[in-house]
Amino acid sequence: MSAVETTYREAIRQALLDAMEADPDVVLIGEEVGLYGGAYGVTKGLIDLFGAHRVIDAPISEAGIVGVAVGAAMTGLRPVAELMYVDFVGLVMDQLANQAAKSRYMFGGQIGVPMVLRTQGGTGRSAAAQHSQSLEAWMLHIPGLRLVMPATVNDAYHLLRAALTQPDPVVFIEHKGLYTRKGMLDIGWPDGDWGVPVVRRSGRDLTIIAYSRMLHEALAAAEVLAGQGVEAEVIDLRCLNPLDEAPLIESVCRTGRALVVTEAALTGSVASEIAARLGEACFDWLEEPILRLGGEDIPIPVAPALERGSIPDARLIAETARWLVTREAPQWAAQ
Amino acid sequence: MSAVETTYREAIRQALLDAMEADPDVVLIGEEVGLYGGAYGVTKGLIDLFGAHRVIDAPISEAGIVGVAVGAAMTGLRPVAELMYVDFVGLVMDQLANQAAKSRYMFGGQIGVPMVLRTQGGTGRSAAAQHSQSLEAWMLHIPGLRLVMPATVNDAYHLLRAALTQPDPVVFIEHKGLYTRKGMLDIGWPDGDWGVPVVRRSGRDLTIIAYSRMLHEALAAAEVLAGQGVEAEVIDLRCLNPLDEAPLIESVCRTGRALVVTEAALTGSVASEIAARLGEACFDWLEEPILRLGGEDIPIPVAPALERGSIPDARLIAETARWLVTREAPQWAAQ
Amino acid sequence: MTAAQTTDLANSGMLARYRTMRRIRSFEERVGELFLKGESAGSMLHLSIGEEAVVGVADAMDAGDTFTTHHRGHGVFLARGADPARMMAEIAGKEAGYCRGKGGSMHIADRALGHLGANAIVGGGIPHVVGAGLTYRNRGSGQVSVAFFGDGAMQQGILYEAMNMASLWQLPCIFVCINNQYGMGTRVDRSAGRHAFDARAEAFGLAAARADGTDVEAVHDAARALAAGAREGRPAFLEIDAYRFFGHARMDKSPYRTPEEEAEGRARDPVGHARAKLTQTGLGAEEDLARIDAEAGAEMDLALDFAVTAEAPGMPTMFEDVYAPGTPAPRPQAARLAAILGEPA
Amino acid sequence: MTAAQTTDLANSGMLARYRTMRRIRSFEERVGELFLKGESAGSMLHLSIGEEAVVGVADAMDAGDTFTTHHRGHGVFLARGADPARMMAEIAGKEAGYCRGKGGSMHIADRALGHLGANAIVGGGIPHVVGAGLTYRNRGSGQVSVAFFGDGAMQQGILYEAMNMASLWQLPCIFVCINNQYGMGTRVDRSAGRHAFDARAEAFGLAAARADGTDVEAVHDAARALAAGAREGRPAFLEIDAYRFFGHARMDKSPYRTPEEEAEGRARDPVGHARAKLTQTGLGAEEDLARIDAEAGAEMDLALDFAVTAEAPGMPTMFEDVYAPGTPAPRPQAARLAAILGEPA
Ligand SMILES: Cc1ncc(C[n+]2csc(CCOP(=O)(O)OP(=O)(O)O)c2C)c(N)n1
Ligand SMILES: Cc1ncc(C[n+]2csc(CCOP(=O)(O)OP(=O)(O)O)c2C)c(N)n1
Ligand SMILES: [Mg+2]
Ligand SMILES: [Mg+2]
Repeated sequence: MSAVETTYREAIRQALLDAMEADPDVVLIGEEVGLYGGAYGVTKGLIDLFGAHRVIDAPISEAGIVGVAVGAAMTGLRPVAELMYVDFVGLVMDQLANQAAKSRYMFGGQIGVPMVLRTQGGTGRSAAAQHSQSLEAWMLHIPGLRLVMPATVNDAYHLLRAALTQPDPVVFIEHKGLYTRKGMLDIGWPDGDWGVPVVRRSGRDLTIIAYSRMLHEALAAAEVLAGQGVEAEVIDLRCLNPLDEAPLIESVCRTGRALVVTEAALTGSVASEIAARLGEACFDWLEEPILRLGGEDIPIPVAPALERGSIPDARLIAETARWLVTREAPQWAAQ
Repeated sequence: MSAVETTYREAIRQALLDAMEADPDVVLIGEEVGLYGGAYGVTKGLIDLFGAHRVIDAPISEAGIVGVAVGAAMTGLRPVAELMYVDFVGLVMDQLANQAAKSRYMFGGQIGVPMVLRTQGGTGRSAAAQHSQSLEAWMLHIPGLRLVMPATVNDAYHLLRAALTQPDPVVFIEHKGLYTRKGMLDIGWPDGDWGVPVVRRSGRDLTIIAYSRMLHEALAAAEVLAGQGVEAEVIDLRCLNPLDEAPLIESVCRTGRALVVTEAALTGSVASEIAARLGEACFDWLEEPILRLGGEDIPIPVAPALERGSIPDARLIAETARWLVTREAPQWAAQ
Repeated sequence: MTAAQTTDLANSGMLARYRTMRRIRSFEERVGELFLKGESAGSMLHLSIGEEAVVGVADAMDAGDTFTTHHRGHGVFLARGADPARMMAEIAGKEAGYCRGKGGSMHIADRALGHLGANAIVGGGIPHVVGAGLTYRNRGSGQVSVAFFGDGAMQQGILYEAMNMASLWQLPCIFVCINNQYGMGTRVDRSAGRHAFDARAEAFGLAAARADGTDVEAVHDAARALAAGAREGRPAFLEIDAYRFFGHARMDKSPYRTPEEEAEGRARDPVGHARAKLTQTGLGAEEDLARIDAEAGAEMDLALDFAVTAEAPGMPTMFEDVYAPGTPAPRPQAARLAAILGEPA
Repeated sequence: MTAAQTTDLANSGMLARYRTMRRIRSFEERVGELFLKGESAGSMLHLSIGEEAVVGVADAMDAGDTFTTHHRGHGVFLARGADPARMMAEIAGKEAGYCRGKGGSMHIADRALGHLGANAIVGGGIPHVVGAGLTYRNRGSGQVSVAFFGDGAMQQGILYEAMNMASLWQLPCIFVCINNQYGMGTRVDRSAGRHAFDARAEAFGLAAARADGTDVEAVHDAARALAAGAREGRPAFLEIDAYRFFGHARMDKSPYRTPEEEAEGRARDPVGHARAKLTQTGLGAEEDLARIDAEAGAEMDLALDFAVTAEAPGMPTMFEDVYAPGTPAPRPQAARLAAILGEPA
């Protein structure tokens, strides 16, 4: 089948629809996933197609919802639990980290929990401190979980379909700022294998590593940099767990420079983990320190300008990358 | 007053006792903190001294307990909420990360939450996957929180007293394996200032950075290394937030080698954050990559030998440090 | 006081409550305008139109009492004496707002008026009033703390942990459920296995009551009785039976409910009901009520203008208030990058 | 079936239940010995002595039914057919245990017997039975899932979220609260504002009952009735009124309660009660009962020996079962270090 243009939202909806048709055990459970069609419209109409026993509108009981998904997964269903905002994950970390993630291990391999927790995060809507976070670092720190954060329309579809074939719990984090983003979806052709980062743009001067919405900021930055004679390689992590580090290491050892970008508060972030690993693996090949760019270490303010100013964008990425390569400081760093 | 020998448990109890005598607004609230005297005996007898209105036995309602502490702190008390095991923090992350940590910011500085969340973590008692974790990395990733993890008897006392003067929420994580550990307590003399790492042993060949129980493993390793002609500097982080990086940077730039040790699952750990920062700050002075040692990326198994084998100890630290300095691989890495 | 005096008081109270309800209604209408002007900080604006009878609870609270609200808390705060201009400025994300433009509509608070914070986590603010109750008990201050939340929060586990602790420790707390029949698109009969919510509260040992949200006086009477008990250490639960007139937030057109149902629901209008009652009983002459209405509208027009023309917070303020002044603050990224990449001095 | 036949069945049932209760008692006594021998994996061992009447619930379940337990779940699992040798081996942290020595006493599970897992998080396993109920409803399989937990979990919010969902969706679930009067050192009147727990369950729309944990037959009758309803989609709650004979865990000497209270509590002995009933009614001759007791003791001695002599799991097994076989597994630290520090080939 050939590629068609669609949105990130539609691609996810299509993946859910196709998975539900392919596997009668796939059920959706979450707040407003049914009649309302999802807070961001991702599950629109699915309840009409599959009925209220497979598209389940849940009460506002996040911990209970994830706990129910765990039990359903243990007994044969393949639930997709939806958490309306990743910011609410603080309510479900016990069910996610102590139950879903550890059951297989604690029970000696007997009982797996093949569920997907779909949620969305990130800034961009002036939704303030409790509706704009990027908390993937918490999940990355939990052995037993898988963690996926698609940036492209094609990945949104294929990685969700792949997640729905995994024997272990997968946290699938979408970005609220990407739902309306258009791109090509080719149902017959994934961007890459599950667990393998994809080089989205090749370059020789430095490697920019990003994921989710930041990938697009990084690509925009690379475009600007090219105009300035700096060729940036841009790699999309896609799956944070499992993660095949080889492509990252190969690229950074080749370019000698790396900029790791995240939208999350930088301290304790995924960018720190990637930087630490690259620092260990690429040491002898580095021209410059592995540099991290992330959100400021503050809660997200509601004022639009402050919110925007608190996270990286194409301009900051480009200026920092150029600085790293040319050692010419940008204006804002002059003083 | 001069130093006296006591235990880590007693030092914490003394700090609570002294703080409660000094400040009538200090109250303890948690499961079994009263009649039972604390699951690990830390609060023994305090209910007799201060009564049931200040030493409050709470139902098994972790989220509620932390939420109550937040409200009490907002209105003038200085609550010390106790979470029996840090493993239960998954039940309270919303109250901790979305409420306690963000209130001051969201409310424009009007309402602070001067509370302390006391808890304990770590391995050593074959308590299995849900009672042996080290989850400080989650807290480190939350702007608005402070995070303290004392390793010594003197720090256990002084850092808790200091935490009980902070205007913002402090997560104070003890280690179950240290409660019976003896050491000198000098009420008039802290090991160092709040927020400043302390050099526990000086050396020129490499810097070993650790905190909580791992500090003692690192010091034991340094002893072994000294016998082999390797002089390790050992730094205790003590406070993970606030953290004054200067002493770490100074040391690593001087020794040119760093080993960062944590008991937590390595991926996404505090060790990764420290390694990433040192990689950025010390790049030009490094002889070798900044190396991390941590717990294996697995849930904690209950079998004693497996549990022990899954986290770093003095031997692994010493052998790895020696490897880093001499480039002679230890036996287990030979093949 | 003579009986005559008390009725006078009650009457003037009714008129005052009408005025407050009207001001809430007018304020929420201006919030809608603010959004349409593109001047609001985001679109997560939850209007409390149809729930103005919360004034009956607010009026049963004393000056020193405190409260928390859910995300639909504009009305409650206005009823407790908020300055609409500073509220609107906060909703617009301006420095002059109650929270310096950092919190917005879902995170308004004011220590001075005892507002411990609106919350965007359903159920998130409920245990805070139990903590406040603990403070008041320990100090014997005689204060009461009140949690306002919606029917959706009745399915959040933390509510039961909070009610149990208030009941166990006999704290001066009141749990007020504003049941507007919906949590987003989910009607209460689709979210609760059994929705006699007062029975739940009673099972946890609280004094429980229900009141018709169309009738602010009924709400007020119920709240007064429960508040008196709460002050003596008998925590209470009050369910206000209301209807959410409009969509969940600005974007929601409520396709999940019928126009007929909405018409019926909107007929249960606490503002209109109080107005009718005042005119019928002759306690409020039409011209007086008309003047009250006009004044409310004018006041809120000014609030809207104030918000629109107020200054946005300066960029450096983003690093303020993460921690208390004088304690270590987050290091801005620019400073970090400069330290790493800047030429070593 | 004729009345005579049913009573025969009931009678043999009573004898069988006595045997199972005795086996549980003997097993738990051996767990104590295992600890004293220093052969247990850790000291977090929670004995269910005094709670053997859970057998009455286990006997009301069908072969395909599933369940979860709390940390004090040895008795429940034995009542559902567990092999005591593999259980004891798990408690000793041995490879031959139910969970390969990875879970231990607080994390025993067995897919074959429908044990979805013991849990060390109070309340943690409760929502899992609601999920199982969802599976059974969607498949129309007629199975029931049962959550066993203690009185302490009655203060955990997730219980109410779970009960509400079971009630709302009419799922085949039973919530069994084994009220042994204590959560560690906290007696139920110090943990619950009001502890008529069945009233709480009813307020959430469940069929609720209480049974005397001294009388396994009373527990069994109540459980049978509730299970029949649950199978038809009427979720239920059962409180078993019992007493925790010994300390919370091996280390706890229960200084927080009086010897008098303990004596009274231990007098409410379900095993002794059943034995007396059987002899009185002549359904069990003394010599038969004595033989049952002796057999139970001998069986558990063997289980103890098996556990002590069984092999500890090999080091490499620590990396197994984090994820399913054939999917990317965690990289051992030694391999990582070798890749970094080993000479580049
Ligand atoms: C913990 C949590 N879950 C879900 C949401 C998303 N959400 C915001 S408001 C809302 C409905 C709340 O309904 P109710 O409590 O009745 O308040 P109402 O909006 O009707 O005033 C939901 C589901 C949230 N903000 N927090
Ligand atoms: C979430 C959580 N909080 C606290 C604990 C510590 N803890 C273990 S058992 C227990 C008491 C539980 O009492 P109950 O539910 O009545 O079960 P019982 O021990 O009486 O069988 C507590 C507080 C825990 N394991 N999990
Ligand atoms: Mg509502
Ligand atoms: Mg109990």
